[in-house]
Amino acid sequence: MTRTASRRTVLAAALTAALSISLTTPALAKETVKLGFIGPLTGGVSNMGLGGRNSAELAVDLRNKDENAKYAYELVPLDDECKPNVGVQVATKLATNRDVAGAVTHYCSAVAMGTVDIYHKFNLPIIVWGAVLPDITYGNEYAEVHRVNGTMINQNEVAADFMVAQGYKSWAIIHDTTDYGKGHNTYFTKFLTEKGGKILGTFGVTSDQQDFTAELTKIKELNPDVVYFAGLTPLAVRIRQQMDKLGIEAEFQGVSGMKSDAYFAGLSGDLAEGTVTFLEGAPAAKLPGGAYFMSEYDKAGFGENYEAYGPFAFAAMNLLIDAVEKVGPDRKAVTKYLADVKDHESITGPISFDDHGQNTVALITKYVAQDGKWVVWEDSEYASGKRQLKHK
Amino acid sequence: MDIGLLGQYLANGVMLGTMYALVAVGFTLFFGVLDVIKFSHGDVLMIGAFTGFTTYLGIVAIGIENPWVALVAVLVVSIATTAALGALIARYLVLPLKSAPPLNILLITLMLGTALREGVRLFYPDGSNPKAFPALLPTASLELGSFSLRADSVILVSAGIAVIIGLNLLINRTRLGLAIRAVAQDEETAKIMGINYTMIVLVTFAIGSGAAAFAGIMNGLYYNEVNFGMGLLLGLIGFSAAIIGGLGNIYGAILGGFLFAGLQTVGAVALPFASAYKDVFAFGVVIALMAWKPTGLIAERSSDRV
Amino acid sequence: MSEVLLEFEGLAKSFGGVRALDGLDMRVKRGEILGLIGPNGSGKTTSFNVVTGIYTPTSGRVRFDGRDITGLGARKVYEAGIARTFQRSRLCLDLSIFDNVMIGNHARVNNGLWFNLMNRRGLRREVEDGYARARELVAGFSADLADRMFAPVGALPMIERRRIEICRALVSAPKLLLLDEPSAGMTHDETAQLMDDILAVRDRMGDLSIVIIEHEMGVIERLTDHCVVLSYGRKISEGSYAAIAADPEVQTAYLGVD
Amino acid sequence: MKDDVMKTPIPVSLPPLATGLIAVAACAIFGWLFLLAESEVAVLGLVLLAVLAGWGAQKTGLSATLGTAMHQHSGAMNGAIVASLLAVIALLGTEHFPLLMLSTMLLYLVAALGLNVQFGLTGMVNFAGAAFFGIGAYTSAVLTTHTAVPPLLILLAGGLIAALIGALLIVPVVRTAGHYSAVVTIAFGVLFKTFLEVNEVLGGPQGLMVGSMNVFGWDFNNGPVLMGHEMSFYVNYALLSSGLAILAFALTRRLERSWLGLALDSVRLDETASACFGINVVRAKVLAFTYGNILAGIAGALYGMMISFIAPNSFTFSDSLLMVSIVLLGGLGSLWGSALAAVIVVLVPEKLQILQEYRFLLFSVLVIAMLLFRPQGLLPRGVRSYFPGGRAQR
Repeated sequence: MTRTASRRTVLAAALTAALSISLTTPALAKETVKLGFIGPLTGGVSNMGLGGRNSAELAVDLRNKDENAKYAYELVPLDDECKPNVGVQVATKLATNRDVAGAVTHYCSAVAMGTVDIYHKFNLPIIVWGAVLPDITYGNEYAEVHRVNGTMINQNEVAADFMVAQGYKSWAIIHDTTDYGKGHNTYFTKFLTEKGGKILGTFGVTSDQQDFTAELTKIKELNPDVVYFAGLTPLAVRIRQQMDKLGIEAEFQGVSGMKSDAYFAGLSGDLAEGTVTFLEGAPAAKLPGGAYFMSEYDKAGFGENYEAYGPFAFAAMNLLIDAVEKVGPDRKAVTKYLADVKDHESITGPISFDDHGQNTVALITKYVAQDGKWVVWEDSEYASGKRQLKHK
Repeated sequence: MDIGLLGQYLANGVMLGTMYALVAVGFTLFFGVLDVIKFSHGDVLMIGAFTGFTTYLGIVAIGIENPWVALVAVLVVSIATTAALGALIARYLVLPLKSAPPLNILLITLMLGTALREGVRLFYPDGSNPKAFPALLPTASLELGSFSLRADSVILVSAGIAVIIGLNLLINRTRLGLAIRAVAQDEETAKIMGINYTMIVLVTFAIGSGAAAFAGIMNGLYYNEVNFGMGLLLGLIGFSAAIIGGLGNIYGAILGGFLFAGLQTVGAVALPFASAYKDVFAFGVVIALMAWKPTGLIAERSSDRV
Repeated sequence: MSEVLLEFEGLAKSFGGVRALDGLDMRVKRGEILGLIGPNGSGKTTSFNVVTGIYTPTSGRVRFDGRDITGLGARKVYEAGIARTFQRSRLCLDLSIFDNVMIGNHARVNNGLWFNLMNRRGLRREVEDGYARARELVAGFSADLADRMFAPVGALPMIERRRIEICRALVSAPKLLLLDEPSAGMTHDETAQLMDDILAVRDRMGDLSIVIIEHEMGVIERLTDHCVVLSYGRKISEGSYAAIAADPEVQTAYLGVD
Repeated sequence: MKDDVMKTPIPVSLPPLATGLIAVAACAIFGWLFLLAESEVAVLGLVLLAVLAGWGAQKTGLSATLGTAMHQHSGAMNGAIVASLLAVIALLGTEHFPLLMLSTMLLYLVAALGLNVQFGLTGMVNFAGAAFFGIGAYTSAVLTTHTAVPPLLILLAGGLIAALIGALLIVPVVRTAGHYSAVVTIAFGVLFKTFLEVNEVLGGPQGLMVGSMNVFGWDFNNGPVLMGHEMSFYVNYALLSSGLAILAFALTRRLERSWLGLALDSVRLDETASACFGINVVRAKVLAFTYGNILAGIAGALYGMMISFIAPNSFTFSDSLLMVSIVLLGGLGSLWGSALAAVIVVLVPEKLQILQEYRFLLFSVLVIAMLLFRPQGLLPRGVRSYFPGGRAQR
């Protein structure tokens, strides 16, 4: 019996710990409104999901501290494991919970593709905070579905333009075989060929691969100007590291999924230096709200970084709360409110939804790794000519 | 393709093969003494790598700069800790389930693997992101045309092979090895001969896990990066390698490890279709091999007494 | 009908470099009990395994009941009418006495998919028939066992397990029964009881032929009509128990002195 | 399932049938409450109640009485179980999410029953359960979008295609044993998922839409109307999944309790001896492997329609592991065990959502604990019998 008892204590302790993170004390006398958050909280891309969850939570906490807020907000965070079937489960759970007025959902595109029908069916207004596949907003006519971040189309168009302008001629592409990596590959290839860039080889890798020496040796043989990588930070770190092992001198270019401080933490020496990447939205640090977000995030003492898409989750949650403040916790009204959002100020730049709920302010920011930080290209020593990107 | 590149592929393959073989040897050892598959092996390797990484941070924090001192400390602490972990797993999760269906041990160690992985992800500071493992070995490199061979790679491969040879000698040439083989051969007889059965099992698990820690450190030193999920695939591949080679046989593990590395390299480079199919190719060949040689390339001596 | 039921002709089997059987010639006559003896490793069990199709011989032939059964495979050999027991009891310990016996009767029941899944009535009838048959057989050995047909075998003492093993081999009414060291793991008294059982079975089952491997010379002396002595995979002597017991070559082989 | 009785002391004098019926009703109420439980207090309370009830049932001999009831009155007991399943569905009525979970559980049970025949009865390890489940789901995705095949036939097609693709593995699977065949199926599982991801024809990593179930013009994605109330559309799926689960359960039970089942058991326990007694080992293995894959494929096909969107990520090695853990936690070869374990393996992680990122850690620790405390499974399989209430009692 004592063993069972101690197990129960552990369980209770774990529960309490989790609760103290997730629940906030609602102010007295205000009506409580529940808002959902869905993202990958466990598994391989959980760093992104946790960063988003924390940011959404921060938005809720900050509003709850605001005495002028009409409602007390409660976050309902759910884990989709980046799996469509689990996503459908939790989306159903959220959408059928009548107390939930709206939600900020999904980092993984395949999951979002599977759940949009459910949101539509149960009239739950949602704002996508991270998934980048165009079809999530453009593949349907659902009024409930919105997205604050840009699609991978915008990002890759800018990326292709920019890199060609830097004078590069030939590319080798490595992408992971998830929807994210494959989608980026498709669009980048399209835009790059249109702009006259040459692709010497394309390599698909699995998202948990450790060793890339075979692919990279082949790339060494192809001798491109740039190695383009479409995937997330952990793979980016391994690939950059192994490029150096094999003595590949090409420039390293990536996508939004690797714009994380973990890229620097994972790379020794100055290997990260000069890597170029692109991210939708305005650089948070340069907007007044962005600086506020960052300092509040630090103050809140989360265990994890907010990562590339945290600011979007924060912006989306704020927008959702604004909607509820304005029209009340009514799903239909919130959906209607969101349909008319134009030039809404946020920490990622202004938000304007088109008739598919897609944020049309397709602001893409270019970043370059400089001295262990991601620096907005225009502010960097690379743009000013003090440093040079790698040219063979 | 020029000779230099061919050499490069070969060098990559040897490196990869050595790592796989080290993991596979662990599986073979456990299977040898207990007829069990300890599936958490890959995650134990990850724990080894993270222990090594933490030790390094500690060493730097107390102001020791010499990379060789750091390397020795990293190896000693990591191998010792992981060996202890291996023995604990054997004592509390594997031995108690000896009389249960063998699949239970497989499941319990798989679940333990998940728990270890999730534990590191959640409780190691910023554990869900990759960590930069220090380059503690000299990085001078030899360039021959398009072939580049780095000193650290050479050292790592040699060390890895030395460990495998050492393990082989330990099993075949020492009293301890004799006891391990006796237990592997026949538990009852070994007990009658006065061998401390439990002790031998624990020691074997400690040795195998220590080897995994070594492979983890090797992995870290080679890729200069460690992450909480690194053990998952390595474990799966190490297990497959041990099986294709033939369980309960160190040479089988080595053969399987190098074969798997070869398949992946060939799959990524030489196949007429997209390189993304390389795992499909490698695992397809595994299935075909098993159909051809159902008990592995170097078959286990049949213990099926009729 | 020929008088010879089973015949080995130059039977050889090697494992790696070891020749477990080295050109063995041997005959079993219809209705006799033949004792197969020899020191450990002389190839006795190997010859059983070759006959029953577990091993394919390296060379040589096995003829049974006028048919060449070399390399036929275990299942076909069984269907031809040879059943056996194992040196280490190989019953399914989790299963009941009834199940274990019925495993031996497997070739005679309806194994059709449709019959087993859909024709419950037919299956019930077969189970009842099988039960009657198995029970009768077991009752011939022990009335007590026959009352516990659905008890798991794992709970029974060794002698009972041996009896069930023999029942499993006999339920299909084979022409030839191969017994591999039936006395192993039993006390003297138990062995004696089992011998009585075997003799009684033989009386009941008419022309059943038996080959028995045994170390207990008392058993061999009491049961067998004829003996064959093996050493290093070859036949070194043959004849009645009295004759081989007196053979100096047999003594040498057993004592291991020249 | 039969262990989770409410803790109310039941007079010993009650006959087994009455006790059994009360227990079934109690389980149904418990299941209904657990499906609806949302707050952490309720979930924790119910879990504790279940553990206590299970423990109490063991101590007081209640579980033995229940075993007797299942044996002697199997008709009545099975009827009661089916009736209470339907009652739970009716009670849930408009509750979409609990119905979705219930249907998921039932479909996982169908797949687990197939796996149970493979390694519970025959001893053939299959670590690609999710792959065969996925083959069924992909079959239904392709057939619902590109053809006019009636959806009920698509379920069968899912099973058949799974069996056909499984047939590619038959040679290595039949020839190998134990850990060696584990590798064959693990390799197949990894290969299957990677193939789906890199291959564009089947939607690649983004996955595919699946059409809904439709029986004679009755679209399952519209809720049925019962006495003027519109029910959740998941009621359709829950009913069909129940039907499928009951069918699969009955069929698997018949297989187990037949000469074929005896042959499978014998092959598991001693392959060589089986061959020596005329059992066709290859046939037994092919039968078990195919049977299991068909069940997994059919379950997957309906699951795909219910979820309406599938992607390779839903059919990974770790999903196969979930299925394996259902079989092991329940007890090898134990069909009721699989049912109980399906409830645990599907529902518990969902209920642990309140723990967010800690839920998998806790789940794996829970499974380890269960395996340590009940190494033979939660409801170990009893001695074989052929007919309910037959002679297998003693």
